[in-house]
Amino acid sequence: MDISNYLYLSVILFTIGALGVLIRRNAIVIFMCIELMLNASNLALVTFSRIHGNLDGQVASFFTMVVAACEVVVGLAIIVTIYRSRRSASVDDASLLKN
Amino acid sequence: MRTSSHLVYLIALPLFSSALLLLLGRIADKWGHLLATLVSASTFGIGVSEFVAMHSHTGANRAATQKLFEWISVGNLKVDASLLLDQLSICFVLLITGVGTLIHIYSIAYMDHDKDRRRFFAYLNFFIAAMLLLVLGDSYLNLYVGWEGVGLASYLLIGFWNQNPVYAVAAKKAFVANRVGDLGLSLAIMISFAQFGTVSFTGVKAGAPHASPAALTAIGAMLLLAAAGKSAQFPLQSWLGDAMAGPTPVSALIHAATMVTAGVYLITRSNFIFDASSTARILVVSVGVITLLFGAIVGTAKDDIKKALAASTMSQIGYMILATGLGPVGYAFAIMHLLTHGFFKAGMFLGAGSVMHGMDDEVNMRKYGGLAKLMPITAVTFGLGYLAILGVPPFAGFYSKDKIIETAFNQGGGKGIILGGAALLGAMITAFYMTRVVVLTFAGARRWKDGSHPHESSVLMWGPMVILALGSVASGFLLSMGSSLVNWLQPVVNASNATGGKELMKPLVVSLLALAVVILGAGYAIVKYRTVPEIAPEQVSVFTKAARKDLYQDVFNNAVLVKPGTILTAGLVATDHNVIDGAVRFVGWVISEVSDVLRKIQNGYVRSYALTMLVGVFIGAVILWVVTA
Amino acid sequence: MNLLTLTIILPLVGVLALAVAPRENTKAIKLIALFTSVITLISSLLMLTKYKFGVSGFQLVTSHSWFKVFNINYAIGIDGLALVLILLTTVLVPIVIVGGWNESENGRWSVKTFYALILILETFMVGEFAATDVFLFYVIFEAMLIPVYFLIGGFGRGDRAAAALKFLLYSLFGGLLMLAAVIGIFVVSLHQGPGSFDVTTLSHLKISHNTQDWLFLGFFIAFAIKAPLFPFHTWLPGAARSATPGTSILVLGVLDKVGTYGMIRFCLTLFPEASKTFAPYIIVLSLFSIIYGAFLAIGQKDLNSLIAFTSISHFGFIILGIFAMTSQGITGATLYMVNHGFSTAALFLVGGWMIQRRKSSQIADFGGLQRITPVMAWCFFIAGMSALALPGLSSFVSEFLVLIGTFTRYPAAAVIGTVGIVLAALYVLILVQRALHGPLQEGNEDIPDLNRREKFAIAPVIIALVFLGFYPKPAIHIIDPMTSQVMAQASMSDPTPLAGK
Amino acid sequence: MLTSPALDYNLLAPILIILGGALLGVLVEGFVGRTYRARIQLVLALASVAVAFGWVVSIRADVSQSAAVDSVSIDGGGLFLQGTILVLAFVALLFFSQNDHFAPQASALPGSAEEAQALSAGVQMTEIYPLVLFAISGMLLFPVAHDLITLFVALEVLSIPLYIITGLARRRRLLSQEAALKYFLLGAYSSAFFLFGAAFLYGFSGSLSLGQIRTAAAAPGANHIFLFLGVLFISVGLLFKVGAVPFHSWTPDVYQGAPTPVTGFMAACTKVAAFGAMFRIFIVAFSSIQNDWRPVFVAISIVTMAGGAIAVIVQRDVKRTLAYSSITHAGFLLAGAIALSKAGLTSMMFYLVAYGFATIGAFGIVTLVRDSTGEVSDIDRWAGLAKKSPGVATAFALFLMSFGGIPLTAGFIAKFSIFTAVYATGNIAILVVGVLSSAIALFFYLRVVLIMFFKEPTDDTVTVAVPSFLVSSGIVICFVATLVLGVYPNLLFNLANTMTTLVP
Repeated sequence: MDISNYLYLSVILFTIGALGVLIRRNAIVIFMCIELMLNASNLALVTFSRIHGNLDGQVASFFTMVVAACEVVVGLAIIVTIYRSRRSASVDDASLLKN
Repeated sequence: MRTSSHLVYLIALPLFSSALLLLLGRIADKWGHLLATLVSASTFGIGVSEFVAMHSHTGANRAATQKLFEWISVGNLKVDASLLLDQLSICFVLLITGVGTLIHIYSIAYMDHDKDRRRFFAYLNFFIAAMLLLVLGDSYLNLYVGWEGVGLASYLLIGFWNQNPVYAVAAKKAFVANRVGDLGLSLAIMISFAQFGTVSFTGVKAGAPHASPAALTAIGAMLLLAAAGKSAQFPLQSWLGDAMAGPTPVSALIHAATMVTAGVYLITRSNFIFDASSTARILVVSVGVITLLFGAIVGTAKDDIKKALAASTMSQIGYMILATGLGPVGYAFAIMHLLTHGFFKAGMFLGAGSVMHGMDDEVNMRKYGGLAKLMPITAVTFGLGYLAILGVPPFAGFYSKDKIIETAFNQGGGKGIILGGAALLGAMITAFYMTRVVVLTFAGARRWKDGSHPHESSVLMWGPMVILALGSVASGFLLSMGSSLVNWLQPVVNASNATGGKELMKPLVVSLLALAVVILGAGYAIVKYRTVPEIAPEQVSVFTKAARKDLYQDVFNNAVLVKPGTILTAGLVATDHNVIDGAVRFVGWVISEVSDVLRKIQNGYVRSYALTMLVGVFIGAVILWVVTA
Repeated sequence: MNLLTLTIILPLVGVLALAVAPRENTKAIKLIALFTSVITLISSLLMLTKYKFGVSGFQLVTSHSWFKVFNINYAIGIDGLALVLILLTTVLVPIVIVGGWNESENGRWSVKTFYALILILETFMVGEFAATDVFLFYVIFEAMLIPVYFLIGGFGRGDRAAAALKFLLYSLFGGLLMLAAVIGIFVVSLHQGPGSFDVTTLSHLKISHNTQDWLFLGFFIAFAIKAPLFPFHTWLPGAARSATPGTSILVLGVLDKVGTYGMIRFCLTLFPEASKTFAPYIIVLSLFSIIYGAFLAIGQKDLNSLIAFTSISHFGFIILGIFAMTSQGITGATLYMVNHGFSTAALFLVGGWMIQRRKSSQIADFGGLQRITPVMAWCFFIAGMSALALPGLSSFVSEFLVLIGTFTRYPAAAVIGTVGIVLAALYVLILVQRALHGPLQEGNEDIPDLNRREKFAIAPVIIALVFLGFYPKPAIHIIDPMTSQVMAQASMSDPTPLAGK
Repeated sequence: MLTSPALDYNLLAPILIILGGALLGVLVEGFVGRTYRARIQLVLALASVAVAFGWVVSIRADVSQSAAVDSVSIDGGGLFLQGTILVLAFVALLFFSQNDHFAPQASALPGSAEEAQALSAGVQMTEIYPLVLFAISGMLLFPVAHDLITLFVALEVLSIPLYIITGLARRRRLLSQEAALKYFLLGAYSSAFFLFGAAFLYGFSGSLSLGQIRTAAAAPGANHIFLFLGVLFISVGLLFKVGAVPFHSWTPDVYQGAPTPVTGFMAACTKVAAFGAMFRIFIVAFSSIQNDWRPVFVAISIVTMAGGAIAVIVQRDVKRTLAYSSITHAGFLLAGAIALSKAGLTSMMFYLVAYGFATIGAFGIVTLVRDSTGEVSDIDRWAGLAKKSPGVATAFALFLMSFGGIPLTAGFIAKFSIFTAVYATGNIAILVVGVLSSAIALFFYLRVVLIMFFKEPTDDTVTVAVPSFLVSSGIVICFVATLVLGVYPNLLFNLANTMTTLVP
């Protein structure tokens, strides 16, 4: 099977994520979309490392996972605080700061 | 050409004393007028001594110069503050200082009651200084300084009683009209500099032969414009009538004898320009003719004695301008008429002043009448001046005016006929309105209120009148005896190449003709004004109406200049605020509108922020693609 | 220390002295300020002893490295142009202080602040004219706006804040355009050797036509706004209405001269080709200024804005003379800068006193002053006469030089410009008639005449006007070498007389 | 036999010191009583920053590419930027010392009983200090990182702590939390782009090291689609951090919502780090294809300059105003950065310093202007501030002048040098737009000055809190720096000019 398909898949996943951020309202879901984009990048990295036959890409993907994990921690913390004070996780409700 | 070291005092003395009187203020009230008169007299003394000195020399050495200091020297423009006294300027020096002194004396009494007499005399001295600078400057630029100086003096003196708005306006009008003339003079100076690289009389004279006719005509026209402004010639004549707002001695000195004749001086001084450009000469004679008739006609309808005399001044100067336009031969006659006119017109103005003095400053001649008995001296002196202006032999006017008419005829051809005819016609009308003045004022029944007590003025006032009267009797004869003045001026106006033109008529014929028309005009006036209504009749001919309105000159000026000017000004003021400043404000408005749009885009929704980012990425991708592909 | 530097920093010393002076003792503060300005005047006069007359090029030069990477120096020096303008500045400042003795009283801030600002401004003004380093010039060009901004906004009348802001914005905008041009010419110099901001070095650069045009415009527009030239003038009337008389004198009398100064110093010498290219258009604009300014002056109801518009007309003459590019034109224009400084000073001083006495700046509120306050009226009249360039007063010489210098190259322009002298007569005489003549307006009965201090302030101005009118030679003698140098650098020469003998 | 990779701890020390300080801070949180905590944390933070700075100074001359096995490159430019970050961070930290900026208990509900209780107990969060230190460590790493993974890690290390402290404002907590949310979501979004770009660059070059990427990019006939996608996406992450249009939307909201001292800190320091990284990446990796990507960046810098300047006109909130002005400055800096010349780098570095001081100072002053409910950021209520406290008003005016680039302020020198560098590369368009947008922005700054100096104080007037010693010294430092660098730029500019070495 042609390895470039993995690239196509990663691009598709990234696009889905990028668009998902635009169309979903729930902060959690948006954040999941972002995670999806990160994983798409991971897929791309791994694929490329396969193509180039060196391990840099795979190492990088591990870094990414760790970083993603950190983001999850902080992100959820923030989202939860917002939820607690507003009783809503919709990002559209959080629009006091504008103009 | 010799150098003299005294010329400067002619200007410095009166200038200094006027500055002194102005700076000292009230302290000088006691003796201010005396100092001024003394200074004026002493300038006359200097003038006479210089005149004598000139006689002691011959040829080119008659003219004297004095370099004071280097005034302006930039690039090839070099103008020294230096004076030139030659045969032409000495005539004026004597006239200015002589008549000036007489009028100083006269004013001592005339302005006696005025608490600002000192200021008046300061102005008079200032005028003397400026006028002398005008005639003594050795370059057009020096002349220009005096030129504007006398304008200022005239402005100050016309507006001497400027608490009266009408007088203030009259002063302003005079200054502005003069400025239009000055515009002409300054342009003439610029053209000469561009042409000859110099603005001195000698330099321009030397260069004139090499210049293009067009340039010479341009210079001539501009000089004529200047002359018109200063000498109240058509089309800039309108200010002279209003200028009578000034105290009568001023009218006598500035607006009859001296300043208003500066135009004649300018043209005579620039004879080398006009000799070289026939077109310019045509313009000059046209202006002269138009004005001499214009003034005469206006004069026929004026009831204000001073305005009537002013109109006659305008007309007489018309004669002089006409003469200057008649080529080399004419200059001398122009100057001669200028001098005689200086005597008789000044004399008549002083007479008018003395009448007003006796009549509580009443100026309307219809309220005079039969004053001859009560003011004999005034009446006699005035009468002599009257005979002189009419040109009755052997009085002064006869010599000067007839010469001009004669020369006009001798131009030959249709031109000669027209000019000469116009001059004759002018003489007739002059006879008419002057007779009218005399009759209304001194003859006939008394028409003044019982309240006023006409009386002869003090010796301080009639003394000068007598002297001037003598001048108006004798000056003409003296000046023309052995055509002394002509020969005297010959080096300046080089009338040597003056062909008298082939005589159309014998001089005697011309004189008889002139005398005839004069008698005609005078006779008609005597008949017409046997009885005079105290109030000017309303139902009069259109002709008279026009004349009373100065032939609608002010109406015209208002319609053509003042009104549009006012509208234009208002329009520009609005433009400045709305259009020019408005443009700037508009830019500001646009920016703030855009800013407002941006503000709305910043809508607070995190998802739309993400969208803008994504859009940014796409646009970036597109640009990148366009550039690389 | 170099006398020039001394003259520049002396006012700052005065500022320090002010800083320690007690805030309440306004008399002491004023005296300190006056004393400082007089000392500055003296030191600027001492420069005359060191100055070599009849020599072109900069003198009393000093240069210290300031900003090494860009080869920027604190480089100063004076030639005729700079010298006369510096003298104008140092003469006017004491006059302003004496003349406006009390105008600092009812400001937003303390009297101390007022005089500190005035002295700082003096330093900047002298430094501006002395700067021979384009960057230094630019820096001062912008920096000197700040004290003026606070002088107008803090001590002015009426809608002072808005006026101050408008003034600042116009100038800063022009300044930014100039900054672009300054950078541009520096980069050009970088391409042709070690980069430099020294005006003499820059004047020897070879700059392509296209580049010249753009750089020229950058400088010119900045100066045109400053000058102010139609149509960049709309900031001026507001500023003149709001500023105190003293500030107006410094702004119109000196500050705006920076514009015309720059046109000669930078536009003509650095971009001769571009100057020739644009000269016709600029001359048209300057003619517009002359006529337009005069008409608007006629149309004004407010005394201060009337004076402002007369200045616009006069600046038109100055710029006309500069871009006629004849020796008479440039010398006349430079002389005009000085004379305009004095005549504007006279107008604003006396006008200010009239307004202060009458508590109104509406011309209609005056009238009949000639009778009750003869001295003040006379001073105002003389100022007006110098505004209409009456012969015998200094402005005549300069105006005549400008016109005759223009005529030899652009006759038509000179003719149109000459119309301006008639309009000048109109606006001055209408003003004089309404304000001084006629019957006494009610409300003016008890207006006092000038007191001794005021006479003392106005006297030197009038003396200068008269003296330079009769004997302009000293000034011309200083200016002329500069003119010939500029003409040489622009490779221009006077037209020869048409009718050769 | 295996050889462990050699690390040059001497060169990495600054970063490690800060990290160490952060970890100590965490321990302090755990083990020190509440009474002393705040003070100790502050001292600890300031101390570690100072020490780190000292270390940077000591190694200023060093140049190395193998400090950490080719993934960190120590050189003049990097060290200068690190020094800048540390100095600015130090000054910014001074403003943290006021104890009433941060929520007493981030977890407590706004307006809840426990919050009230915590407030009354005078509790305050001291975790911010370690968090700030962590952020600083990331910032120090960012401009010296030499491969994409290090870059990514550094980016996250500097971002994540900022997300948190953004949400810790003591007052208007809803706004603060919202700001945190927006910052976090958009930040994560942008870093996802960054990572994706990194992946493609890896795919293009087969390596994550900038050096390798350059060689690959310089090589003819390479598959440039990957390269360009990589460049574009990587740039998204960087442009987001510097707040360039159109990746700027978060800036106003976050700057307004975050606690003011934090805003000052991140406005100044983040830009330094991000621009440093950007310049390094582009000159080291992508300089060979600059003609391809420059148009994009010219466009971006133009819209950034103009957009920021225009948008600020109608703003009424001081903090938002400063946010927009920071956007405009990002545009100017970008113009300098993409000049890719020595002059460009020098002027950019000087600009960052000048801008940093002015920004921190300005936000510092915002912390002082208050009413009963806390800081007042509504400009119209600053009317007549000059009457109440001339000093503060003058300082703020000076900072605004510096933003506007009025001569004799550091901002002017910075702008001048940037423009010169840009013009030298022949890019007139940027110069013209730059000049015009400065003019527009100036209009606004001067209006603010006008309000402070020439408007009469209103009735709902504000008071100026008496600043503590640290705070006032912070303002003074910024004031002096802005003035001195403006009057005598040699001091810094010559240094910057000598420290423009960048190892390939």
